[in-house]
Amino acid sequence: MVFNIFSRPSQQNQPAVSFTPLPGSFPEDNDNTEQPEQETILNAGVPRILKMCLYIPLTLLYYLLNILLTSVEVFKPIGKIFHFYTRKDNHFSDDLGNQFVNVIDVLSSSADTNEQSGYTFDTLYNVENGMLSKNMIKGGYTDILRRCSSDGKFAIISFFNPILYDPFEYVRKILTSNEFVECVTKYNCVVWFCDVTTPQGLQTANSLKIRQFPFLGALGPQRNNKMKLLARVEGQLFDYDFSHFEAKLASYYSVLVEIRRQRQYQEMQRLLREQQDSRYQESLERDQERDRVIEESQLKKKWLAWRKSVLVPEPSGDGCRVSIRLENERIIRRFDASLTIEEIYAYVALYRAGLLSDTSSENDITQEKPNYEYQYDFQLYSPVPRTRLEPTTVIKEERTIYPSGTIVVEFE
Amino acid sequence: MPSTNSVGVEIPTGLVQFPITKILMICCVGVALTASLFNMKYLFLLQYDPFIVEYGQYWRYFTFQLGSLNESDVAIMTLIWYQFRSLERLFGSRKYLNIVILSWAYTTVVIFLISNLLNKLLPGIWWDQYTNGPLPVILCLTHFYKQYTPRLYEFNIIINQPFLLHSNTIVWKLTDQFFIHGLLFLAMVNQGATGLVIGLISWICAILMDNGLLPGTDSFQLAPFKDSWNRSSSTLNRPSAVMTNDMTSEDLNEEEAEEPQDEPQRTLGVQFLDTFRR
Amino acid sequence: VTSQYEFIQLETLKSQLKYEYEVFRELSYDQNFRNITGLKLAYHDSKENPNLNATYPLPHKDYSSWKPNENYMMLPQDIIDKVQDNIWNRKQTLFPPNITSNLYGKINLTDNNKYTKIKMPIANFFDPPESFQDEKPADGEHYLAVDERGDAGNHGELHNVSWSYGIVDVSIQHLDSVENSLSLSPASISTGESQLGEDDSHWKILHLNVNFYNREETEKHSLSTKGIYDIWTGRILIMSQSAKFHSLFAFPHYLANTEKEFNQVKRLIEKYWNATNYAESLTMANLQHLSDEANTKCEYFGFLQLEPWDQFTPDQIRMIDEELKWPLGRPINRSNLPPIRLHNALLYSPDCGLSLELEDVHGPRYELQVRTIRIHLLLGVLLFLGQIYLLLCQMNFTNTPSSVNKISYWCLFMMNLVDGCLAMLYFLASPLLQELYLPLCISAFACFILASVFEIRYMISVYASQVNEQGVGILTLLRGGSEANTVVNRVIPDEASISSSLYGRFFFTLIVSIFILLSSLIWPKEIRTIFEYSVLVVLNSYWVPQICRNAVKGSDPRRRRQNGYQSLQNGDTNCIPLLWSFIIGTSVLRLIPIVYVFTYPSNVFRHDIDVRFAVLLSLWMLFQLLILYSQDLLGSRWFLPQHVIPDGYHYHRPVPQSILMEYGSQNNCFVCPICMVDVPVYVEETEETHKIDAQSYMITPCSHIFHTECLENWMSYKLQCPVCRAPLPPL
Amino acid sequence: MSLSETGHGRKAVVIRFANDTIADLQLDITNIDPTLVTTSWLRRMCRQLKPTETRGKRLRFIKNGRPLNSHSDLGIESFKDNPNITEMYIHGIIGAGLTAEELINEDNLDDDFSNTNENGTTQAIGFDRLRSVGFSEQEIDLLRQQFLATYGDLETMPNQQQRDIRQLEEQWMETGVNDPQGQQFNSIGIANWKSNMDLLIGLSIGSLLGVFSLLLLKQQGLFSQRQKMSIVAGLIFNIAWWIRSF
Repeated sequence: MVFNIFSRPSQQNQPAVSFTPLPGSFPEDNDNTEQPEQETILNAGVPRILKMCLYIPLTLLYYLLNILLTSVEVFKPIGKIFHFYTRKDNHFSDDLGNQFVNVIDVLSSSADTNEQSGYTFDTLYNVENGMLSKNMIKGGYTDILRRCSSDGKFAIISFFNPILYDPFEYVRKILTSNEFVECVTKYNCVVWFCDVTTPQGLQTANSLKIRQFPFLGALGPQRNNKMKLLARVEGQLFDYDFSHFEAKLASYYSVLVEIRRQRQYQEMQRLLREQQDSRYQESLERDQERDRVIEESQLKKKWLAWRKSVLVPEPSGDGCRVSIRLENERIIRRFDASLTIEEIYAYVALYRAGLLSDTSSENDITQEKPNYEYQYDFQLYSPVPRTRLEPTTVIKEERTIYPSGTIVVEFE
Repeated sequence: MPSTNSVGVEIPTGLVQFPITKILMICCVGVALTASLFNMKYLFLLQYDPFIVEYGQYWRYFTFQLGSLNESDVAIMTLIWYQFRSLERLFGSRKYLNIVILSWAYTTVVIFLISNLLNKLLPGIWWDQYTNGPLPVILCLTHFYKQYTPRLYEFNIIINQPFLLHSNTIVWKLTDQFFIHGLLFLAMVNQGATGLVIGLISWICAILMDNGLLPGTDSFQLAPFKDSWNRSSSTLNRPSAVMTNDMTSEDLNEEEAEEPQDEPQRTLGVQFLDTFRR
Repeated sequence: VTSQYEFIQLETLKSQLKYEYEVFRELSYDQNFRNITGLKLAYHDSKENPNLNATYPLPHKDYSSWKPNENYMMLPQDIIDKVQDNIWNRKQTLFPPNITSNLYGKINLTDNNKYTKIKMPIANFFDPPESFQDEKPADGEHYLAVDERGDAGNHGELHNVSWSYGIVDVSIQHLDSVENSLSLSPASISTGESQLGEDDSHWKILHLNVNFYNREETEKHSLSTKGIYDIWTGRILIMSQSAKFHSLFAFPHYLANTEKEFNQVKRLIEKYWNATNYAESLTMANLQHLSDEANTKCEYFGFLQLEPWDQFTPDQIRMIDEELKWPLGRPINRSNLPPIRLHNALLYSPDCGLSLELEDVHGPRYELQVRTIRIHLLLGVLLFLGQIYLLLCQMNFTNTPSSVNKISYWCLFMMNLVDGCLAMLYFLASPLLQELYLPLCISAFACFILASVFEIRYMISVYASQVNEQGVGILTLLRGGSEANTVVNRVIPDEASISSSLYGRFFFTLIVSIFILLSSLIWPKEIRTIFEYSVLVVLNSYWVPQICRNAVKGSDPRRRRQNGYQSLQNGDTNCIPLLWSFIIGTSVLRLIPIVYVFTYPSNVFRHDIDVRFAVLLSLWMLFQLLILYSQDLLGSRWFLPQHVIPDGYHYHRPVPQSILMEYGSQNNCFVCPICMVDVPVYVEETEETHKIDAQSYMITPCSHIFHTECLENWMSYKLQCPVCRAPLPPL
Repeated sequence: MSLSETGHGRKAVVIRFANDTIADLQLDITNIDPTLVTTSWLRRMCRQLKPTETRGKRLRFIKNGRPLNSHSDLGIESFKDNPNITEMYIHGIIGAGLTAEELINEDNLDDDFSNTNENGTTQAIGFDRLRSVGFSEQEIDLLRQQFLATYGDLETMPNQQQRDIRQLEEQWMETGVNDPQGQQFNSIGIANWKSNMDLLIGLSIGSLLGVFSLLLLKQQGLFSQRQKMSIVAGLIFNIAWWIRSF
């Protein structure tokens, strides 16, 4: 059985050798035929030995690996028992928005107030009515970065780690302190919280190379619209006063202002360009409109001419006799009952265009139908029971005007 | 994305600000080395038959986790301790130390009770062999690791054409923590069947600890570690005139590594000799 | 076997041994030896006729019975009685089965030629071929002439012990477990324990090396023998083996008291014979060895009696043995295990008529001895680590060229030599003791790092900073160095070439000193002790070159340094460059091992005690420290008479007119290149410059002028002229 | 033409220009009231006496490493009443071209430039100060790398708390005459504590752990470059020992 496994691949390439040449293919010139013969004799000996001595260990290895794999496959179900870790993960899959809200709820549950300022976390950061709620953005880390780099704002990130001895230390000491609130309002920073035990939290912590929790970091946009970590406070606080953090922000503020100016400048440039574009666009449309109208009117004329040539002359006898009331005059005409009401529409249109009378264009023989679908700019109604006359219905079926009736032309 | 360009998915390398991990790694290697130097490796040996039954050396229960006997164990354990620095980051150094000591205490007591119960009450079964080395403590911590570090990404390994199985492909679903799982599995298998049994026991121990049945994860604060020992440089009140983004030494290493060599690139051999000459 | 002659030699030896083995197999308890070389004559026979040749069969000898008296044994009757009565004990008490150990004790000669010497012939086929042609070795045998035996001392030990009191050291190894290192039959006993020690609890085969020599070690006798150890009664019988005395077959008779014991020992010998394939596996080396032993040494009987270990129960003893052999932590208390002690022992030489008595021979069990050596080694490693730490602190303290310049190169060189030798010794010793392989490795590694990595690096920097100094050494100092030192500015070799030259020099001196050291072990005792003492004194006076260096460099007394001229001599560039912690730490660390070896009685190296020398050495070290301290206190040249101190190069001297002209500066001021401020100079010829004090400026050998502070500051960085980079002589 | 020829007691401020094609400018201030001698006065005198070289170009002055601005004190009084110094040297730098109106308020240009980095942003320290003197960006980086290469690993001395590199640069630039521990900067590589400790740690790990240290080397960030080299050396020692024990 082993041989056939190995021989299978080798068989595949065997037929190629004894492959009967296609008709009309170039006859193999005889020189490369001898040459392979010599080769086969030469290489028959060496690789055969090589094949033989390599053959056995490789097969053994192959078997071993296979047995190993199948054994692991057998034990796979045992892995299931660890699933209760993954169970915990599924409910994290919901979107980053309400992960943010979960963190806010957990943090506000701490309910310990800062001594000096008297704020509690909830009063400040409650999603609906917190003082700083407008500074907060519900979303993931990437949204924060995108928003801040575009608006040129500082982003203050705080990592919450539930399993520390005192997880709410930063809430008590910094987040609800006066200086912090002032700083946020003064620099109009975006504030964002994140829980480390969530996948996104862990990934962000790793990318910011955080080595201790809890963590408070300030990110500022750079010229190449990336965000740079300006200041960081990590691990337990001893006698830390927030002014250092603020000093770093202040020192970077000039750059921030400059970046904002640059952003506004870019924004302005963009707006300018947009306006130019839009103006250019309008002018473009206008003259497109114009030549479209011109073109359309010619088309119309051609169509009407065509339509006139196709117009069915007034039947002598039994047709349907119709009186058409225009704004200030009445026309009485007979129409062949078997035609559609569209014939009446065409007639009225031609009449209004005054083409009916002139017969000059009679002689252009076959006017092919311009591929233009004419829109009648008026509607035909029958007054007594007021119904709209559909061009597509056949005159015969329209009870209100067959065998005779009156039609009112109404312009939209 | 922030300017620290490397989208570091794994946690920061190096042992800066990870004192407990550093101490544990050094002890893991150092204890094994000094034991073999002093030819006292037998201190960490625990076998029920000769020692506990005849000589009653119960102190062995306390020492069998402190050092590991064979060298491959030392290697694996050191690597695992290094991988567990993310736990230290999560718990904070002091709590991490307390958790390690607590789990060592609990696993020792549990193994002590189970082994004595088994051997005394059921004379038939004779649980003689125990693992040596910090395997129980590590597996205890694995539970905390798996509980509190989420999986960042998953990937599948598809192996096809196994001739024994009728289905033509095997699919392995691995997460970004596969390296640690591999190491842990290796550590357990390295000790044979008892490794698996004791591993399971200590894992269950951890689960009990985590959800409070075995008290102490939060309240146990005996370990002598003061937080100010591992105070991160960012909370120091340095004069504000200091530059904007303080560089921890770890970044320095990286900076140093990428720093462009302005003098002509010294060949490796010259560099090697220079470490001694200059 | 290289030639036909040797082949025949070997064959005859094998056939002779096989024949004697056959004879031995027929022997029973009550039969006398028949035709076994060396056992043909009993003591009584030679007593009657001292120069009776050992032939078989002796006409009136009774070969059919055997009694333990001098008619049958080769021992005189009083020796036999002494052995039976007060050396060997009869009653069965507890003895340790495993007695591998090294015992040391005293030995004294009871009587020299009171007994008649039994004549023992050496077969002729042992003699090497005279010429190339003869194919066959001669047969028959010859006797060593009596006088030849008497004064044969000059070319071997075959003579009576000429001293009466001496030292003996006995190293006991068990043959069953240990690979048989006896040169006789190299075949290792692969059959393992069970086969040989079959009734393991009663008889064991030992291999002993007994060396006894007088205190002055002028005359040394060594004996490497087989022995059988009766575990029940603690008796050990050892007999030397050589071409003229095949003692292997005599064990059962001389050891057994009863028929049963005789058969047990006989069976043991047969088992040993078959296990080692005794006859077949002989080689020319064994043959050569046997003939040398026969020609140069006396044959010895040894009757040793162990002291019982009766404070232990049998299974305790077994547990102790197992624990010592394979430590698993069983609860034995290693510290109060009794040492192996020979209650009393007697050596008797039948063919030289000698008898010696051993007293107070004892030694720790081998494993315990290894344990103490291990602990000593690891303490040694601690000392090395301490030394490394101190050196690093010192290196860190003197990290500027000027302070490194003050360190004396030779002081480091001597320290480095000692450490290097120790590293090499550890390196060579590591394969000797298998159990101690790891500690020896670690200590060799620590030593190697200390010596060849850190000390050499420091010496490189010292050498580099001192390389441009002309020979302003201690010699010029003593010769009253007044001659003008010419300015020779050689090119300053860069550090790489310095380091390679230093490494080369380091390894060369190391190899030479190791060679001398190892060869010194073989010298006779008193030369060796003299050599040892002198080397120790020299190598422990490593502070002397530093003292000379301080003297040469010259430094101001501490008092003046602290309060006085602080502004002038900025910083502490001018005090003793060595850290005091380094000085005291190194001295103490290097004295501890020497004092230990010289004072601790049972030290590991079995070095004899000489407290006087230890005290002398430490006093000498203290003396050096005092001088160093005095130099620090009173300035480094207080002990030199005034005129001797070379004034070195005078920086503050009047400026010759020529330089002034050359630089053409008006009103004789120069611009000091360092601080760009004018430097008024003192010129003899122009009067108005006379009031300018010469101390305020300095002129360099390359005739550049600077402010004093500026140049001194610069020189604390680099001893080169800032303008033309010519080397500057130190202050 | 040092001042001393024109007789005793004369005091002069010599302005030495960066490019040596321009001769030193000698300003005799013996009888000028010290308070008058300010940077702007110096600049005006330069413009008058050296019109060709300085027309329309930015003029800046440095006194022992510190850029001068309108209100920096030149230490004229102490210079005047110190008998044995007759000349005070100031380095003048002729910078890039200036537009007319900038020329007028050049003095406060100095001020806002130098003081901007005084009050607003943190006072630039270390090599950044050179930026105010007109060093280009890459020159400063090059200087910093060079400084890092030579003294970079000085900062983790055993007794010093981890100081950052710019403090060191500041101190290095200050080390003129008065730095007592001036020795710190010209340390010999060999004697440096950190490099020795790296060597010791690396060698011991390499030789004690042998092949396992290779595994440790694989973990990034664990060892610095020098430690890695010494680990390899330790490994070679270990392998040599193993071969010898055959």
